[in-house]
Amino acid sequence: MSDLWILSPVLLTLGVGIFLLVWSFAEHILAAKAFRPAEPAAGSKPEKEAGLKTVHGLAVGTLLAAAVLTLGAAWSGDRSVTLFYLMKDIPIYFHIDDISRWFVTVVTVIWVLVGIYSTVYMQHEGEEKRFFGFYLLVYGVLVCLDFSGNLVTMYLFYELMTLASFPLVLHNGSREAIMAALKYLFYSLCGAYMGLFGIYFLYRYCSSLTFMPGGTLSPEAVSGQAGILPVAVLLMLIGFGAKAGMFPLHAWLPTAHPVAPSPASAALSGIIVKSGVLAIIRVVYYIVGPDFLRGTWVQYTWMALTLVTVFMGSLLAYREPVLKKRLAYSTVSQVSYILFGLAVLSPAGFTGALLHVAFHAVVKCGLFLTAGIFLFCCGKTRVDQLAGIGRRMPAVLWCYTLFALALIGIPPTSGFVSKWYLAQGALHADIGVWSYVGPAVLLVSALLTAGYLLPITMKGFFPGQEESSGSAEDTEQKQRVQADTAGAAKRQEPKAAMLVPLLILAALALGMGLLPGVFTDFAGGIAALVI
Amino acid sequence: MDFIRNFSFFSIVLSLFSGPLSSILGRKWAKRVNTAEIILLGLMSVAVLWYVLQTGEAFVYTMGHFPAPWGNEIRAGVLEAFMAAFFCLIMLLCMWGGVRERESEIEASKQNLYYIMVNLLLCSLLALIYTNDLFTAYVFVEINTISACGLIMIRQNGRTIEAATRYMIMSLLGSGLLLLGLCFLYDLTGHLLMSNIQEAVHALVANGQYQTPLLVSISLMCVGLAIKSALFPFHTWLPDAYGYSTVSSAAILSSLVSKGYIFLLVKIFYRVIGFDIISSSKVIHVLFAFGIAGMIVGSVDAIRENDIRRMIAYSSVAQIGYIYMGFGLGTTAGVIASIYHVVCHAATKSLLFIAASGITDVSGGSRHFEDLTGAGYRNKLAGVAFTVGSLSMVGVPMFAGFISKLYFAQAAVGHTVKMLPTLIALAISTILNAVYFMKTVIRLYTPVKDGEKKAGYGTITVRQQPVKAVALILFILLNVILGLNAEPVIGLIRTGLEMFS
Amino acid sequence: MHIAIMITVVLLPILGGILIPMLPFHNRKQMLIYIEALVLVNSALIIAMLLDEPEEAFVLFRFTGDLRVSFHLDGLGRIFAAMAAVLWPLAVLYSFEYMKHEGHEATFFMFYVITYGITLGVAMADNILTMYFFFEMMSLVTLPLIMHTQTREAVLASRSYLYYMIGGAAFAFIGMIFILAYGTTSTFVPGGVLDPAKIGDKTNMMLFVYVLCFLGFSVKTAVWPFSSWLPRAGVAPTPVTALLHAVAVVNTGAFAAMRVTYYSFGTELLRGTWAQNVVMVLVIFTIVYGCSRALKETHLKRRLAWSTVSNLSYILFGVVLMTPLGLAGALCHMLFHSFMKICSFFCAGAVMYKTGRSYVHELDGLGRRMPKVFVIFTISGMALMGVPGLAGFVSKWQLAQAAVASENPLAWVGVGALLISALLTAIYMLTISVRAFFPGKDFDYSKVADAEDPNWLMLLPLTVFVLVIVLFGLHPQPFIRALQEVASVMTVS
Amino acid sequence: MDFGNLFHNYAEAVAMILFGIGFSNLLLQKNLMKKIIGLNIMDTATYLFLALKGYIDGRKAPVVVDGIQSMEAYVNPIPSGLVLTGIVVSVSVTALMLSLTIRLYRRYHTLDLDEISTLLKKEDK
Repeated sequence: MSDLWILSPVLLTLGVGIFLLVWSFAEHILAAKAFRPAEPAAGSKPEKEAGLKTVHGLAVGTLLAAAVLTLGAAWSGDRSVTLFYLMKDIPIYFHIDDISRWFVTVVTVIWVLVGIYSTVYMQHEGEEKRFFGFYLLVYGVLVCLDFSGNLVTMYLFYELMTLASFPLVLHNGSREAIMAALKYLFYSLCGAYMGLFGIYFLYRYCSSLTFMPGGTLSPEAVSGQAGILPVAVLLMLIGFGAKAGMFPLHAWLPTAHPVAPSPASAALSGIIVKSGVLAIIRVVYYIVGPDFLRGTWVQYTWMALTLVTVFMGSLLAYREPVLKKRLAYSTVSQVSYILFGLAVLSPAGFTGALLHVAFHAVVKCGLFLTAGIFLFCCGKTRVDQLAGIGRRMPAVLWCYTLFALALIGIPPTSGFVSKWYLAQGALHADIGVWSYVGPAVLLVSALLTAGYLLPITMKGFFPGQEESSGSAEDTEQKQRVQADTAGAAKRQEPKAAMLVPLLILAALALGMGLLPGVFTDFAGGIAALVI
Repeated sequence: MDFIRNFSFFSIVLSLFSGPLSSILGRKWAKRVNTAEIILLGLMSVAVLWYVLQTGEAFVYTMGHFPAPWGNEIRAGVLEAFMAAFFCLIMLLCMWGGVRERESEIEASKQNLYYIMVNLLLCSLLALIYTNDLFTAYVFVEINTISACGLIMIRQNGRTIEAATRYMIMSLLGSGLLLLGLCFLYDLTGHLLMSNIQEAVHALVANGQYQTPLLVSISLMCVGLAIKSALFPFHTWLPDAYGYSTVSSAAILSSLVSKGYIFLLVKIFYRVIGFDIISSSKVIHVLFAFGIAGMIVGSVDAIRENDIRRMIAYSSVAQIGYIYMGFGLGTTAGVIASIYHVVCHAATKSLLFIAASGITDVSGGSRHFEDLTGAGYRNKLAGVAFTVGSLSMVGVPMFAGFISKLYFAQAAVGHTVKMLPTLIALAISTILNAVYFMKTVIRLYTPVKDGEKKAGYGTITVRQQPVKAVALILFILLNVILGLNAEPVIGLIRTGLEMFS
Repeated sequence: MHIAIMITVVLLPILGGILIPMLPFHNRKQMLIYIEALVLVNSALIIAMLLDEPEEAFVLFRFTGDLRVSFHLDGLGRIFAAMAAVLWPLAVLYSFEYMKHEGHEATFFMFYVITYGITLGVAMADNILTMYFFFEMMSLVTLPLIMHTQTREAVLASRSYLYYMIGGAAFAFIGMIFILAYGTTSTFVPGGVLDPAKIGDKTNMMLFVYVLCFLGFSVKTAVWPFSSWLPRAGVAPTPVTALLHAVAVVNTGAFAAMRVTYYSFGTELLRGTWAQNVVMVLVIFTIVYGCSRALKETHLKRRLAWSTVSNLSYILFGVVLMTPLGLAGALCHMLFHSFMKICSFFCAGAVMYKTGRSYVHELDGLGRRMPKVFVIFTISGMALMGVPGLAGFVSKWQLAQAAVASENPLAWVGVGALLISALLTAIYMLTISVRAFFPGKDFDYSKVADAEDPNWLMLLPLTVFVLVIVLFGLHPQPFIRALQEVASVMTVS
Repeated sequence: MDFGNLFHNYAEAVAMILFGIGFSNLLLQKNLMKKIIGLNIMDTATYLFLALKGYIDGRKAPVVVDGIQSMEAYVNPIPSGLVLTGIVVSVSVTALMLSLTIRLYRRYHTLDLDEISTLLKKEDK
């Protein structure tokens, strides 16, 4: 119990988050009491600067503090806490192992940076108290999720995460935002329940639900149940895959991201989707055990699904005009890279997957932040509006380009490393024909990635004449494009609070690619442990 | 104490002669005499019951001291005495419950005629119950019919006369068959006294003679009595007869007259033929089938009906169906259930009729369903009474109907083939009963909007009609007692049946 | 303590209730105080009785022969009685506020309190006849409560309610008869009372009768195809819908189903037979059916009613698993669901009472004005959909574990049904909360300016319920252990 | 069955046939008068049957004339008694029926029962 302090960041963030929420509510009530029915929409509009400052201060301060505590907790050795028993032999149990460290670090870094970024960004979204309130809540929940030491605990926070994060999606309160949020919610819940179905069965056929490298499936219990158990596992994979945007439950991603505020979508596709990955890792490698799946139809189905997703995602992204939607689709395909890596059940694949978790988090988060900046500074959402943006904010666009390269996986950026490992894993695993199909698909999708990311850079820097003439846009559109290119002459970089996180992320994306050794070793260590 | 032996005979004679007596009396006195007489008969029957229970065996009273097989006999056992007492009680309550209607609906000049009819009826009922001689039974069956017919038609309007005619025709058919049947029996056995007939019949069966004629005569008698007690499909006359005659007539007819015939049938089963022969013959299957059909059809008709009196009348078709189904089971348990149902139906149905009259009084005299809205608030006691009656008919625990349902079901379970049909039929008819009775009850307690207040929506308090109130309350108590503590009654019936054979 | 206390707790509310319209109260306050006192005293008596645990049975009176109305408190009954004892005082408290604008309070509270006694009668019934007796009584005394508003709609609803109830009872009656005929005794014995010698080769018939009987009793539990009465009965005042049609009446049905399955027919006879499959298929179908209807329903209370339909079938699902674990799960869900559903119903009632809005699409933005109510509503909703840490998750866990352990493929399908219905539950509950809290960017708050949180009379019960829900969710161990003890009685036979 | 036997008891056969005629008339005839006639035929048939049963060939009616006391001289008296009673009953019943018929005829000027009921239906409207 002495290790109870590792939950302090959680308590901190949850406390502050709830405080902020209550504050915003109280304001609403007061507003209602104050001017009824004269002033409609009596919320959010009259925000005082001072109030805002305190909110930002509070939020960022909390985040930093929590981050310090979390990392401290994470990197101070394997600690474990048993809160209380939810049911007989099912405790709420936290245990920090390498996977936890890996994920929680990623989460923390991204979360802090995005938090700082959103202090500026959220000004034109309003309702900042509510936003930061939920933002902090989600952070707390995520930390718990990463720390959780058994399946039920993980499921608990998995669902809480869904519930806490969907207000972020519907933040701007527009109808389509709400609809998208509900879609996100119900897809995730559907996935969660499929997972739960599996958990019910695993609870019966596993010696315990506590995470063990290599799995806890008890053979004697399984023996009779060759029939139902694989089905249950596959359901779990698809279910948790929903969060990770894996086909067939991927459809929420492209809907939810564009309507959410950019920081939210950054967090979503940077981190939240990764929690799906985490869940799958935990289930496959720590409960069921790779040996149970290896060579079964479950593995092949899973692999097929991931590859389908990879290809389909990048294809859709390629055809998508709206930038954030395009990025969302690319998330779909990229996360399935990770899942593919997991699906081959080979150490190299696992390593690649873990690496890609971190890299993709950084990169995709960066991309969304840039998209956010485009939206924030010059209200541009569609790709074809971005022509000539490079004149205006070159730094941003350079970062964007860097991220793009990383995502495509061009050396020496980080993406290359992970994809290399993924391909390696696929080629050396004995998964029959898949070991060639897989890498091929990855390659194709990489090309597509290049196809849908780089044009923005090109047009951003060289809004050639072919842009204004070539594209089959209506004249009004053309005029706007020219106006942009004209107006783009004067540079106006965004505020530091937005730029700095971006730069840091870019640095990470590049740095991790330049000296991947430490990461690969760490990930490889885990891989060796579980397989 | 042996002079109690005479009571049964006295009671018949007394009721027979109080008829002419009340014809010379004035209206008021006739009523009082009638009441006093019924009470007296009741007490005598109770005394007989007590006596028989004391001695523990039935006694035979030979009229004019001619020994069998020539003389005419009266036989009183537990069951007879109990039935007599019970019929007297019901009769009394029915008379009380219908006082006002009688005086309003019947011309003053005809009123002590009414009392004559009632006396005759009671006399014939008692005779049917007590007599040990088949032909006497037949004679009193006819008297019963005539007086019942009088009760129907005494309220002068087209409906009643037509109903009376139909009733007459049907029951004449019935009694014709009955007569023929017992002629056959007499022909076969050469006896008219039940006990002797039984010996003879047993002898016949023992050496296997005359099986077909025996069967014919049995079926003739069964069918005859079935027709007279309005078993489906011979019930066409019943709704009009019960629906349009004055209340106490309706109550008496539904709860006593048909029951008299049924009791006679029971006696024929046990005393004349012998139940083992009956239960081995095919006749009871027919009775069973028609009984079940009656249960269903009667209820369905009742649902389709929207005149409350006729609805209740149809429901008695269903109840008669119950009774015959019980006979049809061909087990003593079934017969016990049927007899109990005779009792409980007598108690309930007359309650319903009287309550219904109380309800129609406060609904502008209309018996039409829509006009009864909210009547439960206007005439509280009648509303409560009707509710109790309905619940009892539906077979809700704590009321009489539940017990008989219980016994029917238990009797059915003892039977291998007829078990499921019976139970399913019970369940379905329960639902149907619920449909029409509860529909009415809910209607009674649906408050009427001021907009749709109809003419004649008065209110009646208990004080305004003390007699009727007393009758209703007693009926309610009777139902609850029968429902909560049926053990003694069942015990009487059981011992009575044992005494029969 | 003398065992007569058992009859006391049954009769006290009935008689006290009948007195309500007769006593000469000077003002409303006195009446309310009398009622609350009555209910509290009774609950206190019940608690005392539960602690005292009287062993022997108390015979009230005999119908005929060995058919007697008698009470005996065993584990199952203890749970049910305890539940009633906790819920009633709170519900009454809530109704004090709610019934202000309904009128006819004396009559209302009379029947409301009488039902309390009847419920206990069912809980403590010692034999099937007694249970049937109170089962029917229950249908009758709740009828006026449904009719209370006395609109045409209410009358029709009460009519169909009655038809369903009596029809169900009629078929349950058949089962009862068979128990009497083929059982060694009519009293409830764990593991059943059927006498194999008597049954002989009539097994199939017994199974048929079991199906009839089960369905008959389950009519009160609104199992498909007998479910339509429950939403229609939603016209009753909310305290009725909440306490009776989410808890007392419907749980009576579930309770009766448990009794006949585990204590009368016995699971040995039934497990693995076609009868079990038939009822299980029906139940599983109902689980999904109820949720989908709830999804379609736009009237708030009716939506909750449909969700009740499906949740009750969770209980029945546990029952028809016919394993001790299943029974434990069923009991668990019976207990937890009662709190969750009464909580959400009371929230709905509070909304209707305060704003007069009863349709889902009218609730936009109310969350901002009635935050307490809607936060509680959301929590109960999340509990219903089974978010871990709240009551619903635990009971579903129990049920699913029982189903998985029963090694019966149909039961596995059932687990799937549970989760599908959980998803649907999420959809139809959370959409309400989302509407209430996030009505949309340009929502005109002046439309809901009049709304505000209700007073303590309503909030106190809500708070208690939500606390209980959380308690059940976070620390269910003691309860579950108790329930499993009760259920484990089955294994001995 | 051997018809010789039937022929031997031709009288009973006749009685039965009569009974059938009467019964069907009472049941099926529309006209009330014919119904009543049917009733009488039916009853009479029964009495005939009874009388036949009581009759013993070559014996006298059980009336004491010129002092023969032995029972063998007389036919069985009981059936005759029954017949007498029966006749009384049937007479009274017939009287009642007739009176009913008269009432109905006065009201509705028809003897057809079905017509009467249709008229009654009209009355209610």
